[in-house]
Amino acid sequence: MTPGFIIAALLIFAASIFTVRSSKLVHAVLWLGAMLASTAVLFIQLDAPFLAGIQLLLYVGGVMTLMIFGVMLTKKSGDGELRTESAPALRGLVISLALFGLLAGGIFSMTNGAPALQKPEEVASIAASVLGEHWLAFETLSVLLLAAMVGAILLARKRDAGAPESGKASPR
Amino acid sequence: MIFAASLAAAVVIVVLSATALALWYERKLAARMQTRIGPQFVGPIGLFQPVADLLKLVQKEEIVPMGADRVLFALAPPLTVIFALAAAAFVPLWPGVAVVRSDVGVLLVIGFGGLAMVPVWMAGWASFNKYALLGAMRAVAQSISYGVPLVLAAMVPVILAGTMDLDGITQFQATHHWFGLWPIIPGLPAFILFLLAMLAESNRIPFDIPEAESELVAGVTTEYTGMQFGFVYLAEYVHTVVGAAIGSVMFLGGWDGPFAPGLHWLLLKTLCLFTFIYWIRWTLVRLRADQLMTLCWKWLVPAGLGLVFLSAAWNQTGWSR
Amino acid sequence: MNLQACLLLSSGLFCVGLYGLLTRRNAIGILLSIEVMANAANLNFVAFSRYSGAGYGQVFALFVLALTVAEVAVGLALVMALFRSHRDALVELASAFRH
Amino acid sequence: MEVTTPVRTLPYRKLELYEPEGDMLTLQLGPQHPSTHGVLRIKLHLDGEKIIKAVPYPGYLHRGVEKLCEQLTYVQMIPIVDKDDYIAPMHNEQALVMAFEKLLKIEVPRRGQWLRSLLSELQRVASHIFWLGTMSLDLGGALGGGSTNFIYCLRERELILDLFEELTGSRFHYNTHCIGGNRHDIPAGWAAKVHDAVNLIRARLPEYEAMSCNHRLFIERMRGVGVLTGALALELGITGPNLRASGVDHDLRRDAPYDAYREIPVNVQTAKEGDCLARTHVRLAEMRESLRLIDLLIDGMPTGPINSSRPAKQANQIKIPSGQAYASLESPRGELGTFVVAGNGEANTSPYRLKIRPPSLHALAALPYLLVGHNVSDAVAILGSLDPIMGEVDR
Repeated sequence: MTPGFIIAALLIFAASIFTVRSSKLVHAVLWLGAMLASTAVLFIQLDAPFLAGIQLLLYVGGVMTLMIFGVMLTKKSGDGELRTESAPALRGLVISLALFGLLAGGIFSMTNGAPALQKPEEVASIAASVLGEHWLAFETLSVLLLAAMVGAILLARKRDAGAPESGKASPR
Repeated sequence: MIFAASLAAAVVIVVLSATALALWYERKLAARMQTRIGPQFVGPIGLFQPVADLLKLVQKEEIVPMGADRVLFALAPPLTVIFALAAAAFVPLWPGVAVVRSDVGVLLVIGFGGLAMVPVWMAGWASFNKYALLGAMRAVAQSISYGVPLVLAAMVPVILAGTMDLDGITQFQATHHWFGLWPIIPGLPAFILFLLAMLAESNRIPFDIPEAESELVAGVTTEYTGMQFGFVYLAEYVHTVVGAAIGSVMFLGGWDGPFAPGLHWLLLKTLCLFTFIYWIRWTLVRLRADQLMTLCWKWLVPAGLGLVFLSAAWNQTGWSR
Repeated sequence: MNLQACLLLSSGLFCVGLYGLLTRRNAIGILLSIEVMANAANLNFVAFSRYSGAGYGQVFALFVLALTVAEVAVGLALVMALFRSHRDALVELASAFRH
Repeated sequence: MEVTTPVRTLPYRKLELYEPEGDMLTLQLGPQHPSTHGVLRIKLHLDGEKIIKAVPYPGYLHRGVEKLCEQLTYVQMIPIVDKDDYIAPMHNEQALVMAFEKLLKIEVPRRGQWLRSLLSELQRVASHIFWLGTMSLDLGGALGGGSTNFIYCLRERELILDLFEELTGSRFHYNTHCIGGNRHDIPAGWAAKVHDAVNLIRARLPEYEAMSCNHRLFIERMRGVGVLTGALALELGITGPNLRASGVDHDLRRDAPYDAYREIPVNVQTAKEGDCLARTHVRLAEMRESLRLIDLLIDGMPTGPINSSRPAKQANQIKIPSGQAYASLESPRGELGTFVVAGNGEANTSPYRLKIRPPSLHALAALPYLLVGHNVSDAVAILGSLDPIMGEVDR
């Protein structure tokens, strides 16, 4: 339990709570960004700097940007306060606390004690692993990304609402 | 640890003072290009003009517009500076020395570059101003688009050198000529691509669309006053200075050069790139938002993909080993 | 720092995400909660990889990252479609997609 | 006679189809905006960044010049109308005195006519070169390449303003035209200076073209943007370079010649495309033509008086009892006309009504048609390319 870990963990946890509780969607997205960035810090502490870089680049740079676009394009919801009714909030709290208790119990009753740190993985070995052993998963993932891209474009494509009133209305 | 901390402090001070100098230098340069004289009254040949500017900005009243998101509004400008400075930590100053040496330095630098978009967007959103909002939209779209060619261009030296460590890349260049020179086919186009993408990421003309002052008044900075504006302004220059430094590290051999110690060469190369960027700035007009996207997705991204393939092929031949 | 601390953190994170998933009504809010949960999973992968030395953890985490990007893209596209037709992004409205 | 008004469809798209809170954003471009060339407000309805409706609201610079002229004597008006089109004051003065001369049936002596044409062409060059600078500023921004070109262009305009200063004693609001001719005759050695200035500008023009209309980025921003068809331009009463860029060959200097243009033929410059780039090309070609005319005018300057009588010494010296007249000339922005109805009160020293027809106002009328479908960046380019001067629009 290094101080660095404690700080990062507290940051991550606080940011995640704010992410799910913020009444403004914009703030929630920014808290998510803070959480992802502090997770990247934790990754560095766990000797996974490559993953930390990817996390910054892809998550904070990419996913955050997408979310921001989502918030801006659905402006009405972004502006307004997000209501959370008390009954579902209570229900959610109970369920998640119960799950947490279950998981924590499991973690604390780990039989083989605390395993020691192993040699950190090198970037080159990750690359070899991704493109060697897991090439099929890698290729499938690329197909999935392509499918997601096409699907997203199709879903979000806008029907032309603003057609001119008549064919030659615009002098252009 | 203490060495790293003092080095970090030194780098922050050096980058900030270099930025102040760069401000003066840019104003002089622009003035020369425009048949003007430029700053000349504050200090010898106007050298202390940035200090005067700073003093002026500090004593100005800071106005928060009604309806603005106060927290985000106040948070955004310092964050822009911090993110812009963070990338400077990875620049290898002389052989084997950087504030932070990381095996994946390239990735982290680009990651921090991409992060700089977040406070810009925060500023635009929090300002409660339509011009700022449009500017923020443009900034986000531009950043996410130009991140792709930036990564692709950065991949070329990474593939050729076989490492993502910035210092390792420079060392490789020192022994194999620079990537701007050899191998010239993926190297030089990749450098140009990197420069273009970097200009777009740091919102320089001809890509300064988020703050296009003839269209969006001042884009995301419209509502900022006093030192808050100063921070955004500063971050812009820090971003450019650091970007030029990274560019010279990754493509122009960084600290490598004869006769003089490494830092001199790094600074000289950074200055050359910086001059080039501002030469472009004071010469060209800006593109339109849709033309920017067309340029990115139809030309730069395919070119970047091609360059990555080429450099991989070059690596396979083993000529550069 | 030890494995248990990491696991505790990630399970806490997962439960926070679950809480958000159960309570948010806005579709983007739900997407955000899912991101929190995915991040918890990633943390687990990295932590196990670090302490077991198996080496696949980071690879898996990479795949998860790519998957979440795809998920967010499609999810946001759905939100956009929802917003276009209903002028709001509450999930209850999504039942309209059946028609 | 039955008047038929052509059926003109509205350029706007259906706003009802847009949710006011969702897709649509209303952006007030102006009245305080760096690129509105003064104080103009354009209400833009945006879908994302695309303009779906644009409504210009002029009037922020209204100073009541026309009403003021009803109170002033004929001599007092000339320095007042100087401030209308503050980029080309020479033409304002001349259009005004031409109307009065028409009423009074005064013929300006030949040297006076040539001098007027010379001043007019010099002013045209100054105006167009200033326009090129502001156009670059609109495209490139005050903190970029645009400002470099702007400063270069201003440097060249200074040459012409220096010439005017030497001739009239003032750099901008000259008050040099008077009823019946001109007030200031050419000083010694001035002609050589005019030649020098013209040669310098002519030599530097390729530089500006390299930075503007021959530059790839500039062309990309201008080509195909804001296409104004000739028919629409004629219908809206647009004149000048804006009209000529739309393929309509019309220039008052040739079609209704006045002053020295009766003796010197003007090559009218036109373009077909009608977009921003065509307007740029037409203005630059006109600038070259004006430089050619200046050389001819200064070389062929006849001798003799420049005024049909001595300039009026007293404000109420000139009296016009009755009648009405309209006189117009080709200003850098198009047909600048003055319509005057004489006879106000007993003294007959001021007009009953005076109306100025500014070409810029008509150019602004095209904005709702040109802006729709383009985005905000283009709006700035289109507005700039029409070259409106708000002082003249609002008067």
